[in-house]
Amino acid sequence: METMTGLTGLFDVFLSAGLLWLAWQALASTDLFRAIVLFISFGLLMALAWARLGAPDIALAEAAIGAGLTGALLLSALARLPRDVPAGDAGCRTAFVVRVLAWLATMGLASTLAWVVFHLQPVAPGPGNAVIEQLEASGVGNPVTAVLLNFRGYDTLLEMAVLLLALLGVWSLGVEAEQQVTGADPVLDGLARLLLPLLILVAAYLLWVGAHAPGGAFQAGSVLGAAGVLLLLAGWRLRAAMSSAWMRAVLVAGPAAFVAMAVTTLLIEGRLLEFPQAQAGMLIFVLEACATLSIGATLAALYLGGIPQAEDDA
Amino acid sequence: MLTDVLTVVLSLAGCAFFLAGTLGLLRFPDVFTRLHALTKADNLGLGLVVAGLALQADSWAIVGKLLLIWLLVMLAGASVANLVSRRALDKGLPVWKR
Amino acid sequence: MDGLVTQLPWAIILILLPLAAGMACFVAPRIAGALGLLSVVAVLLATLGLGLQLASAGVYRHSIGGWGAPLGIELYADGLSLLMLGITALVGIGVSLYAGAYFTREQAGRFWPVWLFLLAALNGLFLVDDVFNLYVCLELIGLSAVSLTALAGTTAALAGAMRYLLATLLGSLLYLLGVALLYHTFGTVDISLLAGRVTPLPALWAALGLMGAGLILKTALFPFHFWLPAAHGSAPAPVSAVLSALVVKGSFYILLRLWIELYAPAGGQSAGLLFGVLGSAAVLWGSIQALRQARLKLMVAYSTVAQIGYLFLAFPLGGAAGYAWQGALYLLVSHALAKSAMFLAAGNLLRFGGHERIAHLDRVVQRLPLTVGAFAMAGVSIMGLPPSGGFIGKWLLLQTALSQGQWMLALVMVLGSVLAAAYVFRVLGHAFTAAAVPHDPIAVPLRMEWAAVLLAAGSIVLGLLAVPLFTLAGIGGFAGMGASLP
Amino acid sequence: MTAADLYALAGVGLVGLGLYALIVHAHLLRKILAINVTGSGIFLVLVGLSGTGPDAIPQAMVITGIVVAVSATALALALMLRLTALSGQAELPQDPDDAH
Repeated sequence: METMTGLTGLFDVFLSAGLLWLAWQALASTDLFRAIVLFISFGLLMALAWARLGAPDIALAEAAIGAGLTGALLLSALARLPRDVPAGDAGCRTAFVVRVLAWLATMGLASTLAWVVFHLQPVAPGPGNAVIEQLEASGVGNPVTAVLLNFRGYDTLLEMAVLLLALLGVWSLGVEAEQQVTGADPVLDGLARLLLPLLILVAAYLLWVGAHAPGGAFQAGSVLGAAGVLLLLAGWRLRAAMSSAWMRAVLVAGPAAFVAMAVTTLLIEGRLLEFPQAQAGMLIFVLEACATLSIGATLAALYLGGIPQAEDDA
Repeated sequence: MLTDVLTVVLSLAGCAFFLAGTLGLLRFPDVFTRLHALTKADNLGLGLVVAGLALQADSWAIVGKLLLIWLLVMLAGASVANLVSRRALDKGLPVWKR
Repeated sequence: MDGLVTQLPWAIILILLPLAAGMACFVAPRIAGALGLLSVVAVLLATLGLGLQLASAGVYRHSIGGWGAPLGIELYADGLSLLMLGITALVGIGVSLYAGAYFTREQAGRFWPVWLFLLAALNGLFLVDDVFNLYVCLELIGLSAVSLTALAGTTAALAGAMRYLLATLLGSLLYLLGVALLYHTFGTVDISLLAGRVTPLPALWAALGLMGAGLILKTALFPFHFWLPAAHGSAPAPVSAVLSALVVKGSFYILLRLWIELYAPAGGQSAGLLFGVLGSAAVLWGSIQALRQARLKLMVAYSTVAQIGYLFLAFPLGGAAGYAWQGALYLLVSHALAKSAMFLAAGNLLRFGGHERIAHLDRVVQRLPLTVGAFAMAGVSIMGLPPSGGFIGKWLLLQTALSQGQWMLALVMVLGSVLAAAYVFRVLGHAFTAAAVPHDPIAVPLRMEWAAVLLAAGSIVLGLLAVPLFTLAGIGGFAGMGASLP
Repeated sequence: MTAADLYALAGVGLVGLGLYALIVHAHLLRKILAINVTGSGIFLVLVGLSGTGPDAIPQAMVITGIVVAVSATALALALMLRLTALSGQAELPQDPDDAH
């Protein structure tokens, strides 16, 4: 990226400043609801920053997961916090000395880091060129998808395990998912019915397009997850479906497909996750399709927050 | 050239509506008037920006996508405005009277 | 047959098998107990297979996807990996035996998938040569450890788990920031490649400083131990055993690798002194706190803080001649066995008496002789008395300190042992005397007693295995491990 | 200075802000927000330092990081809710040993 000039340079300066300002406002706000809303706006600005940095894949992931689903999780957690729990007054109860020391320590760290980052001189070039050179052999045309699913697919295998593990952790608290108390709102219900097919279509599109353009399993999965959240919000009785053994199978489909693919490639090619070049594109697509389903289901289940129980009155 | 000028004009007009909507959000006295300012202005503002951008599009597919974005935002805006106002009425939030 | 054993990709089995088993346990909770135990046994066998493989063919390397570093990720196993994998499998067996009887049916359905994921993540951590993949492993370990802690369900356990989660997330983030600086300075995240490229640059020191800070937070080195006692002291007993024996050692292992492969070769030294000071403080503070605790499991948890301190005493000694690294690793391994035995024994006492107040242990030695025996044997290793594994480790460290004229460090080591003796005997003393308030004992399954005994006996037997163990750990020549012993 | 450098520096600033907030705030929801802000800052550093043109490897790492972050956030929020339900406050006990 060349040196900043003109209007875009000004835009970058405003955007960076805006990021810092929003983060500070979100963290310093005395009202928790306000803090979360500001944090969501912060996430959206982050998505804009990713677009400016030439990283549209991250921009999509950030908008869908970082701002959207994290925001939904935060708001739903806030709604479930008992009313009588004190909101805390943005750190004012922390002793003044502690705050001063913390401020000095973190600002010292940040200044040192800023100096290091500013003076960073690469000793050796990264493997960025190798990604482009080997792109042909990876089976997909989008470099980021190639790294995520092929060159560093093993990271993604473990990452799928992390996502499933978060759900296992939430369920290990032994809390049952709450009964839906509010009656379904007709407008929300209508919106859900209208958007559901569209969201599924968008997810399928993102999954498909990820092979050669920005998109992929994580973006598609988070759109599916958002569809799940919307249905839960609209009061659809998903909990019975989510408590079934089928649901568990869908939840593990992504990581299980990765493990199965790892074993298969090991048996056939002799190496973990080494795809035969001719079939690489197809195999990666199968992996991504399974991952998309799992990610969507897991994110929706995380939003539900507790262990889904079969409905008593169903 | 003419399309470029049109794009700038339409986008600027859109921005003006956004600005008006934001001002309304900040300055209007109660939930309902704020919603009024926000949804009306944003829908039209976004529509103008989308129209401006559509003039720059290379293909009809992109124009279609832009239109879809506009429609979806209007749909979401209208629904959410409805939800917010219904909740505000349920909670008995005061309606502003002159 | 011999060819088959040395040909099979044991390292990969060690990662994928527990992962797959964990998912199977999640889908079919009914068979979780049997399946889980079976797969932990399989992990032990695979570790043996890897040992044979390394012994016959030397270090193991596997380019995932066939790309090779820096584009792809490499698996790497040497003697040090083997040592860590071996101790993980052994403690894993003990804990799994115990857990089979400890948890209710409902709890077991939640325990096994997470525990198997944790096992897979630990194995993955010991086997990968890539600092970014290590970050993902660290997150997997952190989240599973927190989930297991929360399994106890009490307010104390949830508060402990929450504090632990915040600490472990902060540690991972600091580590990740270091990884970012390393990648952009040296153009790779592969440890072997980095080792060939490091030069003393501000960015290197900043990166290693951040990663080191994150890792000592996760290892709970004084004064970053603030989260450990609450989490380890309130988790279910088998979980406390895993946390103290294995989880804190995972981050220590990365720290050791980075030190030997990147920090020391680039000419770094000053952090050794810092680690020495913090380690000494940990030994003294942890031991004194352990002595002051009224609750048994908190005492054992503070003892972990102290024993972690010992591991860090090797850093100021490791640069010069001596056996500091060997001593630290021997301590690490014997502490893993002894501490898991101690937590399991503490769990038995808690189950038996319904409480864990040290002062009110009511002549348990007559009712639970095996458990008290296990506690005593583990105590011998923690104190560092011969012929235990703890003795060999402390002796090597002490000898190195004395030969280098580091009197202060030597004094700290001896003081730590004396204090350890004090807190272990305090428990044993109460176990032999009648309590003021007698109670109705609850039966403890024999399996839970034997699990503790096996692990404790292992920590003693280790004292007799020094030569073969160091030969194995020396494969690949990590930090001159293969050198003959004094 | 390039635009990427600017975003990397903004990332460093976010790390500072997040760490400060993590230390001084007592409310767990704020601590969780602080962790997320710190994470975003680190992601910006990771991508912003790719000097010459976009590099797919750090971008893929950030996507991994975002998924890990949402997983950790979900677990943290669930723990917070459970702890609050039991103890009546959304804060950690001041002294770790108070919990016993």
